[in-house]
Amino acid sequence: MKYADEFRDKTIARGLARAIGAEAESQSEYRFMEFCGGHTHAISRYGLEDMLPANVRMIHGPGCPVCVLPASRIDMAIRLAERPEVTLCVYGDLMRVPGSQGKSLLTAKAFGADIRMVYSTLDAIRIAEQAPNREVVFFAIGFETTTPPTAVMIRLAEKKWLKSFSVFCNHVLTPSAMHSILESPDIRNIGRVEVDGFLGPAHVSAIIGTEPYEVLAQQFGKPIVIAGFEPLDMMQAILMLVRQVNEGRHEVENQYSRAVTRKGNRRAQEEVSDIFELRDQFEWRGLGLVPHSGLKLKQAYAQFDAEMRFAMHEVRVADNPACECGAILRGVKRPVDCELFGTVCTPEIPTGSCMVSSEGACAAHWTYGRFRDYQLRRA
Amino acid sequence: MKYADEFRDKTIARGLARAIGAEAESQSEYRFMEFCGGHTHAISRYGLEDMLPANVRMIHGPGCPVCVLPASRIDMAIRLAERPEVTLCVYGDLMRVPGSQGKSLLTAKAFGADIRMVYSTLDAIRIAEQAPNREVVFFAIGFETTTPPTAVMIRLAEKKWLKSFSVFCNHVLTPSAMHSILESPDIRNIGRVEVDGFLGPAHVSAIIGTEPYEVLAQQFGKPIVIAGFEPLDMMQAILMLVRQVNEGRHEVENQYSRAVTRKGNRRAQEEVSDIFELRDQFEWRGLGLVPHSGLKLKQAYAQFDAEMRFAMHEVRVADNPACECGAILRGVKRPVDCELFGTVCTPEIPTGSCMVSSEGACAAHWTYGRFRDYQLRRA
Amino acid sequence: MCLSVPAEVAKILPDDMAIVSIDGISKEISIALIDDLAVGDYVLVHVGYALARIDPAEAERTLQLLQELGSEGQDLQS
Amino acid sequence: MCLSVPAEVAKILPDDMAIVSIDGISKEISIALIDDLAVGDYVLVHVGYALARIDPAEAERTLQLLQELGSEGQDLQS
Amino acid sequence: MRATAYQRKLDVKNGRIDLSHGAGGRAMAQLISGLFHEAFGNEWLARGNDQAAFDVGAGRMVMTTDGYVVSPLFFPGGNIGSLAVHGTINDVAMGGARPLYLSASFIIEEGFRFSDLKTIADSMGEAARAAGVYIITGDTKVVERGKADGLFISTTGVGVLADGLDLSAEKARVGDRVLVSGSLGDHGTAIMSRRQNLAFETEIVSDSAALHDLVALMVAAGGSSIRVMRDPTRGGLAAMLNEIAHQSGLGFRLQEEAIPVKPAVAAACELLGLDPLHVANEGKLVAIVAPDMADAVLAAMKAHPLGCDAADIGEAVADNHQFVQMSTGFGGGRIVDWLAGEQLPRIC
Amino acid sequence: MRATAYQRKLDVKNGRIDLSHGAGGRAMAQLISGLFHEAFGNEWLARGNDQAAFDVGAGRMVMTTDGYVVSPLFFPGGNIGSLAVHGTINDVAMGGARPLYLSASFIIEEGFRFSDLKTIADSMGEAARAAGVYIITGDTKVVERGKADGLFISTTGVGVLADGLDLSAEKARVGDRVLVSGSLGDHGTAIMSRRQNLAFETEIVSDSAALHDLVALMVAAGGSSIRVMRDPTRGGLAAMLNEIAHQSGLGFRLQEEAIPVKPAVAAACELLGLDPLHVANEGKLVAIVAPDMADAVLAAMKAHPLGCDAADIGEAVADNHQFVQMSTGFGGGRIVDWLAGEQLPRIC
Ligand code: SF4
Ligand code: SF4
Ligand SMILES: [Mg+2]
Ligand SMILES: [Mg+2]
Ligand SMILES: [Mg+2]
Ligand SMILES: [Mg+2]
Ligand SMILES: [Mg+2]
Ligand SMILES: [Mg+2]
Ligand SMILES: [Mg+2]
Ligand SMILES: [Mg+2]
Ligand SMILES: [Mg+2]
Ligand SMILES: [Mg+2]
Repeated sequence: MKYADEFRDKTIARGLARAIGAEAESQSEYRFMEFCGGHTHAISRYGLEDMLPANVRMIHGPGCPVCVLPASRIDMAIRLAERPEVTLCVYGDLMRVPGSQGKSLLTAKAFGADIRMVYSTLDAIRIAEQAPNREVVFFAIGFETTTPPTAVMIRLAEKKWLKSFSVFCNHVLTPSAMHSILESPDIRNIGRVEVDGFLGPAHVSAIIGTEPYEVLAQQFGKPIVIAGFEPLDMMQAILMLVRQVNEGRHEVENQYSRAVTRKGNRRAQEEVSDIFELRDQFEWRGLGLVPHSGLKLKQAYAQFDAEMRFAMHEVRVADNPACECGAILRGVKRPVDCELFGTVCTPEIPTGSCMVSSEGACAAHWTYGRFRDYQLRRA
Repeated sequence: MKYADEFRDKTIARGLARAIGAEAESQSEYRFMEFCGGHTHAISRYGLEDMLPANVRMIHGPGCPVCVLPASRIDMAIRLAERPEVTLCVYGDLMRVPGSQGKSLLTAKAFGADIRMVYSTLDAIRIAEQAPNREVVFFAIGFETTTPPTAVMIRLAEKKWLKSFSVFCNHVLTPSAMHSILESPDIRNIGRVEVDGFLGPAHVSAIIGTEPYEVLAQQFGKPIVIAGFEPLDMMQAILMLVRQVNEGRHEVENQYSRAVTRKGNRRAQEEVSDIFELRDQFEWRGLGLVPHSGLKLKQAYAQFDAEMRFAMHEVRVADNPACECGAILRGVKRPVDCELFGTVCTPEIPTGSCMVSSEGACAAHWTYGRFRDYQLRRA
Repeated sequence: MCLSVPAEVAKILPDDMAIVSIDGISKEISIALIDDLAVGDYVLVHVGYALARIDPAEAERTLQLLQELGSEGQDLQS
Repeated sequence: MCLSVPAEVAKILPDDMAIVSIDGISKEISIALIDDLAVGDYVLVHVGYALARIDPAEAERTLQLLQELGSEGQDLQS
Repeated sequence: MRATAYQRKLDVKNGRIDLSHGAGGRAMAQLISGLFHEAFGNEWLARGNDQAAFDVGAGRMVMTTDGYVVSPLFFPGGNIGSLAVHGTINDVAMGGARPLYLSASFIIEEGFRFSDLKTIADSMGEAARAAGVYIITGDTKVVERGKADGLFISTTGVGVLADGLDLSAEKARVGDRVLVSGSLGDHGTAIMSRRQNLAFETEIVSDSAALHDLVALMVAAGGSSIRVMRDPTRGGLAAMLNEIAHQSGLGFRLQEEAIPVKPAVAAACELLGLDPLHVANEGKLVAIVAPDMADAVLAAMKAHPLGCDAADIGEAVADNHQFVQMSTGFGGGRIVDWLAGEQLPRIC
Repeated sequence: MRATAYQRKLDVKNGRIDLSHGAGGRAMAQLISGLFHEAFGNEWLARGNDQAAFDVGAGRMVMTTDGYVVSPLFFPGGNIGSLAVHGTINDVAMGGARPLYLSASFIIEEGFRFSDLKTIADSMGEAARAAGVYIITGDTKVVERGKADGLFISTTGVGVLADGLDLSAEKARVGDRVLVSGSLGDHGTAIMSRRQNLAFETEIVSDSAALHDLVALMVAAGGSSIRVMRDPTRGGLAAMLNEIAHQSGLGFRLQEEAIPVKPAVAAACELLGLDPLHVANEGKLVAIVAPDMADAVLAAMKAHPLGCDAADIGEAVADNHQFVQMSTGFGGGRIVDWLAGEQLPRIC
């Protein structure tokens, strides 16, 4: 696979690992947060941890939209899907996310709700066209990467005069969350994250560009390197972060220049800003209410807004108190620090959302990395 | 089963058979037509033929509403059922009746039409109540016996405000058909039926009483004995017919006095006359268009009339030219006289409607009696 | 088209419905077409409706006649 | 949430659609989010949409850098 | 399964089958071991292989399969699980063989209740244990809601034949007696009584039962004088005898008065316009037996609880047309033909 | 069936299954004889009994069953019919046994096309003949429209084991090699490529094939040094090795680079967010073989067309946690876990 296989080369990786080891000062510890779940998954999937020196540690951030979705939003989706007239279209990723009652969309489906897994927003349009008598709702979720396809879909629904089609919008914004991690008073109560730098999102940045990160790097004095999702991309970016730390810099650098520019994909940005506007605040699991961090449909598209159409209301619910997802999403705890990890909570029956998506820290560690809990860390 | 088993007694039957044999004058032949399919079925099911003297012969009449339904009405029902919004409720008897294209409701169902078999008109009401978004149509068919339950159903649908419920009405009238057999010029073309008397319908008469037959007996000079459907009922009625013939009488006599009166079931008659009115004419398979022989819904119930509601139109079609149903229904031929009988035409893939219902002459003979075609008739 | 069985009325229900029984099976049917039915009456059941009441005296009469005719026939033979 | 693969544009279709191919498989996707795509371009495909064009020169540059860093590292070891 | 990860217990009371239970992951493994292995409990399943091995002596074996799609799944006298065990045991036994092992393939609709599945699996286990057979291998698939009717089960059975026994329809001869092990139509009547639009109340329960013991007694008494045995399931006695007639080139002549039919079954059939000879049975057999041994075989049948109402109902006759004829209780004659089309309640 | 009544020929081109084809009457008999018996054609079916008898020598037999619910029914490289024959032959063969006989239970949805059914039955007949096995007994049920997904088939297979061979998961030992017979994920990828909402074009075809010949060669070469064999179907290699790990109490260590996966399969998996090690195969096997005989067995595999891409992909290791670990092609380590939940395309 061109533009992928080359960036998975074992020999180069070995060299890069040594380069990182050589540049990382042995008396220091480097803690880098990969904000994005795509990085979390790749780290685990390729066993990247095994390649890094012991004093370079990756902290998994909140960059998985499935993981940060609060249980209350899943509850809302379940209640919606349980309406007899509704067909709910969802990305497969969401099916096993637990709501507050231990119920998921998968179990709601088993109990009779009409829920369809789709691969693309275009599938949702097709389903709506084929069932004009049904209320077809698309469960929209995702960061800036996934929002433009939702926007295109809404424009298409408008063009096709789909009268009983709507969107349950859960799109969220990356920079707001990064800001929240670095700043939020809520976080200070648990313990301030000690992060020396960030691996910046790959595909989010392909849309928004690198520019939005500049103010963050500036304001908080942390280096940010936008990195591709292939393992060599990440290793290179880690090396770049090590160098910035060593050199006392805190700049935004772009390792993923083959797909990311400073300004991003303007056309996609416009599609999104035409249709969506900022919510005052949106709840993130682990981060609480984050101001201006979510999107909703503009008034002009209210007919497509499922929350309006079905007068949906959010009932905030407490997460399972034993679940450490919140602390893990902020990087202050690791999956093994949760006493439910691997006992009550496994990907088959996840307690928290981090155990669902393979971008979630708990799921990634369980699925790919838990053998390390039982072996001596290599030097 | 009280009021049934007593009328199936073998010993009495043997005595009755001898009584008939004794009274039937050996030099004469007695040809009696059982108008009603209920009699046809019982004759075959119990092997009654084996009990009668050789000179008393039963001729099977057109008294099976399934058999006399022309293919065009089945075509109409199939076209209706093929409409995506329609759920067609039918009595099981109708499922295998061939339309003009060799298609039946059973095959239409296999090809995707929503067709439900019901046992009672009350089931159709229940189906309509459970599927308010569907156009639920009841395929009404039957003689005077089966019409009152349709009337009760329509009254119920009205009371329950069922807005998308209707009836495809194919109810027909017995005396008109008997009149047609005895009188119709159409029949003269094939050869006038030579019938010495009629076994009159049992359950039809329970509704309409014996009175309507009096004018027929009078006008055509033929004895009519209303007979129950149990085999002893029929044998007794046959004996009564033999006696009338021998004595030169042509009266209406009532063997089935335990269920039939001269005036019939007034309440049922009223239900029917409230809701239905005579059609100018109706096509009977084998008899052609018979004046005033069918019912339709009155104008006041037009909303429940599927023929109005769906602007259904009848396209008269020619029966399979090799099929002798017409002649058989008029009593001028017997099943074995049809060259398709038992070869191309069997109950599994009936060519004509007489091969469908077990009240049909062909089906009854095939299913119960065809062994006699290969054995010497007992003396 | 007129398949029908004799059944005994076992229970009168609201809305013109009744339970009838036939040799150990019982079934709910409509009695909308017959007035003044009582438990113990026999009716002819057709497509889930009671169509006619069975007159026990007439039934008895017919049965006696049949028995007479039957034995007459037997006598004829012997 | 951002699973995405690089794919080559094989055919431009009407209505902002295109066929892309990846190692012997091909799939129809939307290209509504990218202007002026041409056959032979590489794009990142995410949930059935092309999200970004891949810049071959930049890719080459990164790769070369990686190779240099990699061999530097190898040298370090040896 | 020796899983190290803690697994939450199956919530048998409230849980339902979802698509993950058919996906080949841990949820499926847990369902299979927690529900099926527990219910069927035997050494073969415990080994967890995809096939089961067993020893056989040299000789002759039989194999048979049936799919069970009964609706409703629960009915008076049993459920689809007990039926799937009895029915397949019976087809093994009808070959004259001793049933040994069963396989079971489950196709489950998404949303099916664990509690119902457990009841059904437990019934299967019970039925198998009672019959001395083992369900040694199985398979579970889950299909989306609307792609099945709750649950389908296909069972396959193998068994061993006594030396030299070879029952087959073409062995029937003129003069052979037709023996039936009990009253006809109970199963079909029990099922129909629970169909929504037919619904009637009856004390009739399904006759679903394993007949291999009865068969063993019959074989002991009659040996090869038993030409063929068959269980009159779908299509009833009529289908079965017509099949044998066609396979053997013979006809049959039955005596209606000799055929055991319970009054309630007869009444239900009259009400619905059905012929009891077309109605399914699941715990009855018909044997075609050489005339000289028929009484001995009948006596053996009557000695077994499942054959206490056994009867000699007729004989095989020479007939080019392979008609199954019957002298009616009324004194006439008729054919007993295959059911045409579906078994539908008639109104005429 | 020697029916005297003329029967109209099945209209294979335009006809469809209706409810009468499952009702136990003549329509069903005609369907079975005209379509299935014709396609499977063998002496057992010709006898028309409800079970089939065959001779066995003293020894050990295996039995296995699987239900097939694949959607779509027709896919590149096969259809549900060929799959139902291959899959069950393979489960017999995975026990080390020579497959002999199959049974087939069909559950057909009203409205199913005769022409499709014929194609499928013909494929089954062909697959069986090619493999030298016989479909000796069967069953057909028809369910109403909307109560099934076109067609389900459950097949059961029996076979005989070579003397002394007893393959079972718990026999695996530390140091045993893990051999795989060819590239992984072809079947699942071919199926997914035809699912409506995933639809992609690929030259990948299902690997559906009968592996008993390959197994015979392996057994000849390795005998009891083959500890256990299994075909990595649902859940793929991952599920299979985790099962064996749990059954044997061992762990496995694999080399990602040694595992054959076709580029198009890898690409499809990347696109859909799936792991090729979770994707189903229907013509591949994995064998756990004692280290001293592993090369010999591998050579035997490579000598057979269905094993030409066979590879040694790893080894059994002592591991209290029964982890299946893998050294990634990138140089790190990871676990290869069961698939969690359903195999759904992911977007992240
Ligand atoms: S292991 Fe489960 S319960 Fe614990 S933090 Fe992770 S998701 Fe939450
Ligand atoms: S046998 Fe068939 S074709 Fe001939 S008259 Fe009877 S129904 Fe018509
Ligand atoms: Mg819903
Ligand atoms: Mg319709
Ligand atoms: Mg069978
Ligand atoms: Mg059976
Ligand atoms: Mg299996
Ligand atoms: Mg059988
Ligand atoms: Mg199996
Ligand atoms: Mg298998
Ligand atoms: Mg069968
Ligand atoms: Mg297997």
